[in-house]
Amino acid sequence: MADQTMTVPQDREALDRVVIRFAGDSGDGMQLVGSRFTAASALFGNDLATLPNFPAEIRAPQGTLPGVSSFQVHIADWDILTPGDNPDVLVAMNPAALKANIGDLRGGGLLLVNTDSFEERNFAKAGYDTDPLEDGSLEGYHVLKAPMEELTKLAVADTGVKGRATLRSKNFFALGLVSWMFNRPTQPVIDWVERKFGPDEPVAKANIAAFRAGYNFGITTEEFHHTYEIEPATLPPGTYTNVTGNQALAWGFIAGAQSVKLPLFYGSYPITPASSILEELARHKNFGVRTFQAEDEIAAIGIALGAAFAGHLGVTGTSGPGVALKGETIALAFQTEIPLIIVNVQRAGPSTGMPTKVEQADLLQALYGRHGEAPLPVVSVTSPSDAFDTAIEACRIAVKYMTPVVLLSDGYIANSSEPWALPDVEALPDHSIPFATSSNTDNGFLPYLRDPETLRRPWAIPGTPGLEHRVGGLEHEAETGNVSYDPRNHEAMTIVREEKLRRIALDIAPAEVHNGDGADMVVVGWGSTFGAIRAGVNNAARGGVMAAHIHLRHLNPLPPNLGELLAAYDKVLVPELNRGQLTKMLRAEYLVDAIPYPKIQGLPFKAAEIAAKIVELAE
Amino acid sequence: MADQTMTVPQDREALDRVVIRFAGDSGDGMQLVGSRFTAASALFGNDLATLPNFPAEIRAPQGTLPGVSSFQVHIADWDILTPGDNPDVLVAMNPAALKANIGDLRGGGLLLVNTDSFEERNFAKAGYDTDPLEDGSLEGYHVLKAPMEELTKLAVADTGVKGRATLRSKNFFALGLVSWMFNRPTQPVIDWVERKFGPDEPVAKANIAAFRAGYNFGITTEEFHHTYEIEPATLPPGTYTNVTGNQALAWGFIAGAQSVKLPLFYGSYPITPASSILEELARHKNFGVRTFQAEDEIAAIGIALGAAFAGHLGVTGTSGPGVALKGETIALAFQTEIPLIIVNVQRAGPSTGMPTKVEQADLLQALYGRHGEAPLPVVSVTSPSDAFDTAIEACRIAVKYMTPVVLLSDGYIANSSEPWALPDVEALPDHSIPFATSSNTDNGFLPYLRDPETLRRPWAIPGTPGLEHRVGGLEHEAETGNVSYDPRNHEAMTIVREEKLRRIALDIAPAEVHNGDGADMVVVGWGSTFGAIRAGVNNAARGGVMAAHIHLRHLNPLPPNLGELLAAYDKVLVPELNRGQLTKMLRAEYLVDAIPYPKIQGLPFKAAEIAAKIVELAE
Amino acid sequence: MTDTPTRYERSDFQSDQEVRWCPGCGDYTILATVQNLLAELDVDKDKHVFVSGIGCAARFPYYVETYGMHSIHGRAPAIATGVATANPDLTVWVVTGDGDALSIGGNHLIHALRRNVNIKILLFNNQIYGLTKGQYSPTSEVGKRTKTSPTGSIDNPFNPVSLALGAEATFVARTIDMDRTHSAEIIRAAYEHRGAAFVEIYQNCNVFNDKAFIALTGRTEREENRIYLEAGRPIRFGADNEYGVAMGSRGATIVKVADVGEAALHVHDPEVPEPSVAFALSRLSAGPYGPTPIGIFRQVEHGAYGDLMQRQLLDAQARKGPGNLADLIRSAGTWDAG
Amino acid sequence: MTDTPTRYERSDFQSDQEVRWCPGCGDYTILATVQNLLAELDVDKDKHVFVSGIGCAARFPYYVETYGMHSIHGRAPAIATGVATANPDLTVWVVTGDGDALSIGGNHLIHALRRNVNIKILLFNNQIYGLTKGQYSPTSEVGKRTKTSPTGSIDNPFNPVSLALGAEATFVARTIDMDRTHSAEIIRAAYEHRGAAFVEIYQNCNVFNDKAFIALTGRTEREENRIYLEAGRPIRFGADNEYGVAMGSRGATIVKVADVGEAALHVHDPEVPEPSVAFALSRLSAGPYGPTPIGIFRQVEHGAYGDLMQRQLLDAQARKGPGNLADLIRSAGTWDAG
Ligand SMILES: Cc1ncc(C[n+]2csc(CCOP(=O)(O)OP(=O)(O)O)c2C)c(N)n1
Ligand SMILES: Cc1ncc(C[n+]2csc(CCOP(=O)(O)OP(=O)(O)O)c2C)c(N)n1
Ligand code: SF4
Ligand code: SF4
Ligand SMILES: [Mg+2]
Ligand SMILES: [Mg+2]
Repeated sequence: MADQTMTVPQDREALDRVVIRFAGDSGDGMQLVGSRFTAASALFGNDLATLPNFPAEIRAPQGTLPGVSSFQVHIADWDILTPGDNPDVLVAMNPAALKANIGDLRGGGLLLVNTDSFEERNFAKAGYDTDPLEDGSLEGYHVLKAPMEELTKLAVADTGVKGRATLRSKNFFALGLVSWMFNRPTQPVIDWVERKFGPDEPVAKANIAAFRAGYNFGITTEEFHHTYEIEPATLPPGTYTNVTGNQALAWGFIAGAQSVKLPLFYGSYPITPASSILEELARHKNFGVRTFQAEDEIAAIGIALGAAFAGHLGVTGTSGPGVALKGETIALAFQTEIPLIIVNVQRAGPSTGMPTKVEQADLLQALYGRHGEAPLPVVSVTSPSDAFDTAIEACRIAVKYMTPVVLLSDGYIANSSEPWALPDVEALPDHSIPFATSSNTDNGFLPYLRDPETLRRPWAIPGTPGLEHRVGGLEHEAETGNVSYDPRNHEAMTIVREEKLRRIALDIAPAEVHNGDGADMVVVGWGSTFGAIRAGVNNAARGGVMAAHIHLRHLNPLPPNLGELLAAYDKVLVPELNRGQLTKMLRAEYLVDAIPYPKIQGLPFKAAEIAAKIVELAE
Repeated sequence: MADQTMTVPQDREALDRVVIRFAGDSGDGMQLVGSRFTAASALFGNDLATLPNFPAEIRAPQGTLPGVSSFQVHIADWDILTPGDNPDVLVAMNPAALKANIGDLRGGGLLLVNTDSFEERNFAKAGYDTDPLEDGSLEGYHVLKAPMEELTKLAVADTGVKGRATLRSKNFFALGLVSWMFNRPTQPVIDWVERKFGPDEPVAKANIAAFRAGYNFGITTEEFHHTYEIEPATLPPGTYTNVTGNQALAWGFIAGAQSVKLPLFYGSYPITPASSILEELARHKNFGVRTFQAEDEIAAIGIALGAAFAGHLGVTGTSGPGVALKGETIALAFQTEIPLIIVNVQRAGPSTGMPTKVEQADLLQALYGRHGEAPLPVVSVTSPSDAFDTAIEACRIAVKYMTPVVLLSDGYIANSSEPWALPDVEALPDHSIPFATSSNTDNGFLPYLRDPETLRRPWAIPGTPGLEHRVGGLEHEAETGNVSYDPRNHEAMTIVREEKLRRIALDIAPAEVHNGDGADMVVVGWGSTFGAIRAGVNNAARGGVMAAHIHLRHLNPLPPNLGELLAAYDKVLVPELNRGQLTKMLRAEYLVDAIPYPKIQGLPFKAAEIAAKIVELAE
Repeated sequence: MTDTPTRYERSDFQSDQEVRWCPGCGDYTILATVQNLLAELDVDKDKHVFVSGIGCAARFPYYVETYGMHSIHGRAPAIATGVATANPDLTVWVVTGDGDALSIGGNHLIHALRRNVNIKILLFNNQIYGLTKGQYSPTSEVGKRTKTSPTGSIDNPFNPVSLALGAEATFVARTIDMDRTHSAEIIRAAYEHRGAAFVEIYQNCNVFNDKAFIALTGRTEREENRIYLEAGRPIRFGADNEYGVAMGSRGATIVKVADVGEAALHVHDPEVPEPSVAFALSRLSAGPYGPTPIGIFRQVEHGAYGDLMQRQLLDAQARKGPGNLADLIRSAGTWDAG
Repeated sequence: MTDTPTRYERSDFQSDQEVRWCPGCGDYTILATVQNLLAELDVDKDKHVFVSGIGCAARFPYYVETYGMHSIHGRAPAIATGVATANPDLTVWVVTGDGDALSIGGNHLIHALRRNVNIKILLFNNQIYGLTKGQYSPTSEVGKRTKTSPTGSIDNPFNPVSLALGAEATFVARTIDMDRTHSAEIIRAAYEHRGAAFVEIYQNCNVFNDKAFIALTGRTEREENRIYLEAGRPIRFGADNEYGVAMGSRGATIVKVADVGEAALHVHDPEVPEPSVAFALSRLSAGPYGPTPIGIFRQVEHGAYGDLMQRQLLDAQARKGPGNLADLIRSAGTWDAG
């Protein structure tokens, strides 16, 4: 979409899309103004996608490169799929923010700087030898300057906020200015500030004053005479909210628990980028949600498993390093056939890696990160709002088949947001299956007597008279569940546990092909790369290069129709934020010469990268 | 080889091979007499292979089926590869032992029973309704009876051993009798007993008396007039000892440590079937070997890693469940690039599974049981004595490439034994690489500056002046090792760590083909299935069905010539004691339609099974 | 607990599984003691859950006809925490060994104790790894020779009672497998304690560590060495009760009653909020080698974890009303399209 | 240790890495204290090894110009155990946080303590998870509201000093980030202790748990609440030293000196073999909210793990001679073929 960008500005220009990035020091409140701008745009009716970018876990000194925090938002009057590859507009609150982000600003893009922070001291911190505003290095961009700190100080003068605190509102000044440039409604921001801080609080007054000052600065300043229009998007009819991936996932588990009619029990140990799931769920005790901050990841899954044994919907969430610790207990849940959901919000590894960065390199761990033959269902999240549906699907499979399920999300989905057409949650599907309450044979209860269709074993929970039984991690006899070392029994049990996956395969949505006709290449992806791949495929198509797109939610079992679909194409391209893990799976499963397109930089794919790769491969 | 078995016995018969199984209650000392018989046969010069079979971890009540313990030994006058599929001779000390083992005895086989234990009480415990010696169920076997307890009591009468203790020697009576039948030298047993218990101890006297009594009972008893000869095998010239897999592995690490000139540090937590490695190494402190029994597997690998950081050869050993706990720390060792060896003596899983039974189902865990992209060298042990060489190979790779290495063995190799032509350990290869002692650049020491050929980083250990540096699990900058979140650096570091494996591939033995000519089928195996596959391939060949055999020691990287070799065959058969893990790898890597031959019963393959499969597939 | 007390026989708590410990193992005695106790308790048998890790002791749940999980090594306290927190109406037992609880499971144990989760932890301490055939454990004495310590262990052992007290445990006791009346009484008290109850049971492993507790079980030695802790009574012991325990500014000390007089003896009170005294008593012996306290060291009331969580849920519902999903997903603000 | 004492400046122990904690974080103070101390110690800088897990505190090794490993969450005590056991000549430090050491790392911590491994453990206790942005920790007080405990935590916190004593620690102390003289003195004592030394350092996280220690650091509060433990001296405290600590049959209690008289006060002696008294002192405060003991609770001699292992190796060599591999592989008996 890089082609349809802004040309040299004239008054009141209509745009179909724009990508804006707010960048500043982690102390400058960029995430806040970014999300406010997003909310206003959402209420205004634009389609949008956002991408926050935090500094690494530790706080870095003010004004330095590692301290830079940014928030990118893509707004448009049509259905968009990604937060945008390169910003059209960059707001830089200090030299470090400029240095860290200018490289991404598209040529001819709009650069808005807070001149007050462009001084020697900060140049040094950012590693500039000369003043970038003066040394001509910014030619090729359209630079707009505002002394934001100065003007903010003036604006908040009589709000009661004093001293250094006055500067805190400068992010609202920037927000006001950008809101004016893009004709955003001001009321949503003002309402939010008053709700958040209380209408009469000095800080509320100061932020609103700074916001208004920025807006008015735009109106009054010669340099800023130019503004832009972006019409509301014609999204499918419905009520929308703007949701992040971890939020949608947390809500999805609340919904999933309702759909299986079980109380939700979330056992976890904080870890970036999964912590906010625990934090979100902890706020909803009135839904009957139990959250347990355990002493470590092994305890977290053990506690969730114990809760599941007692009849709750056990969920445990973490990131890759945590999953590496849970393997033994996952195998126990598998062997005892107790429903349990293991969430992995993937981050860049290996080891501690780059905790705040995105990666998809835990797929094979999800499949094989255990001892013995322990195949598990694995589902993945394709976008922030999709997390809601995927959570419900994981709950359905876990309970219907009495099995642990691995749900893969990642740090990009976790923190970025998109508009979400709210589902009718009054009409949630009923995936519940009653607990066993009486013996399943005339001579007593057999805890491993299976449903012939699903191979599910009955779930009898403690407190059920007459169904007392023991489960365990040792191999056990079919039906009775008594410990058994019989060679044939072990083989039979291994195969029946494996067969469950084949039954599940018949019970999941088949893979779907987008843009299939006329293409002799198919691009296969999974997880958070959905938006970039879909946009890339569409871009290539616009350029006349046709490639089909298949995006997988279910990674184990794979949809039964996948092999057949792939067979229809000469080339199979598999873009992944790893070194080719799904690629390996497809090659082993279907003996197709799947071509990996690995990216492992801690960053999501850009639509342009996908498009370019498709074109390259088509030649 | 089931064809070349004994026909109805005549006097003094010459055999080229025989498989004998001693079976009794776990309290009856079957492992002891089995290994004594083995030792005597070894000293006599036969080739041999053994297979002990313990009851499950927990002690079972005397006389019951779960309490049965057995020891199988295969002796021959030629080079054999397995402990034998079905025994030709079964010694049953009680009804339970008979019941548990008679099914394996080949038709027409020799059955030697201790009649004294065949009484009502024991029939019940073993689940016999009638006396199997009377009810005709043993027709089709050649049954020999001896009242072993009675005769033992008499024999030990004046050795000073009293009361129930007298019965303890009955296993030596059985040993004596069998020794006579197969013309084993008696002196080795007598010497051993005297060494073990002290010549004048009553128990020594009793065991020897019982042993002699058994031997003489053979001579004097009509029924036992028939004996067998098995000539010494013409093994390649050399000095031999009989060694079990865990013993050879422990010794191999002592040797490997010497070959890299580092002190050996073994950190472990007891677990079946790996415990005896720790137990063996703990006995050799005079070799400068440090063994550390840690609080758990995570501590065990952490301690080994710490020792390695301090300049020792760090090794940590466990079984599958333990490896499932070590994943996070393995990833740390990988990310910091510190040499470390992780031993997995595989057992039947998943979860606690069947701890005393064999399985090969942890291969994919070894490859992918971690978060992030963390490819590691993986080597496997193919026979008890091979463990010695494989340990040395693991040490070589770990130190030469500064990387953790996974070594896969299993419970079958761990406990079974075979003759081992002793290597000349004075002439161990020198795989040592000196520690860094001075800066590797003019402006200081760069801990991640690599050797251009091996991509090895320098190893500077604490206590080296001037080379102070920090390592860690966060992604770090090439060369300096400073923490870095730079996208390109992360990709470059990921690729360079991966590239190491490709360098190692050039530095390992190429795959070799056995029995290649004229075959259009190749059987590919790894680990402990070597003997069964090799024997099966040979059997099939004798039957006129040609199949080649490739057995892999290196599973990551795979030998560079493997793809080419496989391409030369129409059919690729992959027998594994799992559900097809190497199969998956070969399919993904070479896009060959590898056919899995899975066996997952907690038992090793039989040569006959492999041969039959080959024949079936050839049709 | 149920309103209509059911009466049981021991046999009601015997599963159909053949008990498979070595003949003579102390575990048999404890199993009988517990099964008899369960039959006496006023709890429906389906309300009992036995969770164990791995080890000989950990086989326990297979033999008890209630709900049970034979889980993985060391994790029973965590799994039991989940059971007890999910459903506070259950009576949750953890059966564990000295390796299972104190070696690999140490972290889960101390956290379950500090959180005061309503679980009853029975630690069968045989001072050895039984199931893996005889390696030293975190309670084995220094110098112990085992397969993995052929020249003697150099690890200082834990004192399980001291460790539990250091971890804020609200109920801490010790008993002996062979003393069935005493152990029944102690385990009953553990059952009656709402919160985490920690019971160390000296258990004889006659195969790999026989007679480890002879000082407390031997016909002659026992009188001399068992220091019974009884609430409200001065602590006396010895063949003729000639010894006693005094509490001073240097901790607990063993005294001759003749020397100091009855009045100088410490009167045992497990209910003092402060654990210092209980801790001092735990230091009277480093292990079962000489005079060793047996009984309840500490027993104080404190909210149980599952109950507190339950309350937070009820409070939240009282405050905000039962959760409404439709409102929740709208809570961040919405807009309409089309 | 080296024969030729080297003299250093603090700068010799400052790495080239930019220090990246939040402005005002207590970690800066501790870093300065430790770097200054290292410069004074009679140890070559290449003989120091700093091992940490994950957390803000765990960033420490990056900033100290010695050998170091920034490992993974909770495992530092285990890794440091390996370093110290492999090479007893090194001075091995563990820098850890309350979550790193007491939550995920609890098991390794208590085992390193009981084994008396020669490592110096500096636990930066800020009663919060800093790096992950403010969740409650195992030392957070009951009722604490954080992102993961919006209606207040229901977890009883550990008392780190009590836990360490319960785990048989031979050196246990507590100090405060801001009190640089005191912390330098304590950390030096930890360094001089051969064996496991456990030092709890109250550390202010001004971003997520500011003023948690105000009772001990506030201008006015500090005199009233700091109970300095000084060997050989009666324990007194208070703005005018008006309070003291007495040791009785109910543990340690705070008394008014005027009421009981100086003689009734407990004279501190960290070297009593028996940990009961130290434990009693640790119970004077459940946390830094009122009068709280600062200083060395326990300091007793005991063989260090690495030294004992070293000795076993030397003994074995003395007994059997250095290992001979050729003999070893022949030890099970051999025969010749061909
Ligand atoms: C993860 C894991 N590590 C190790 C083992 C092996 N293992 C099983 S039980 C046990 C210790 C048994 O000792 P204890 O807990 O004291 O129980 P006991 O057998 O003495 O009753 C060990 C090391 C295992 N099963 N799983
Ligand atoms: C296996 C694993 N689990 C969780 C995390 C996330 N994590 C990093 S530090 C930390 C706790 C930090 O608290 P603390 O140890 O008190 O150190 P502080 O930041 O307060 O100094 C957590 C939960 C991780 N890095 N690795
Ligand atoms: S090994 Fe010891 S503890 Fe285990 S069953 Fe046998 S006697 Fe009991
Ligand atoms: S978060 Fe707290 S502990 Fe971490 S650096 Fe900032 S102030 Fe220090
Ligand atoms: Mg034990
Ligand atoms: Mg902290």
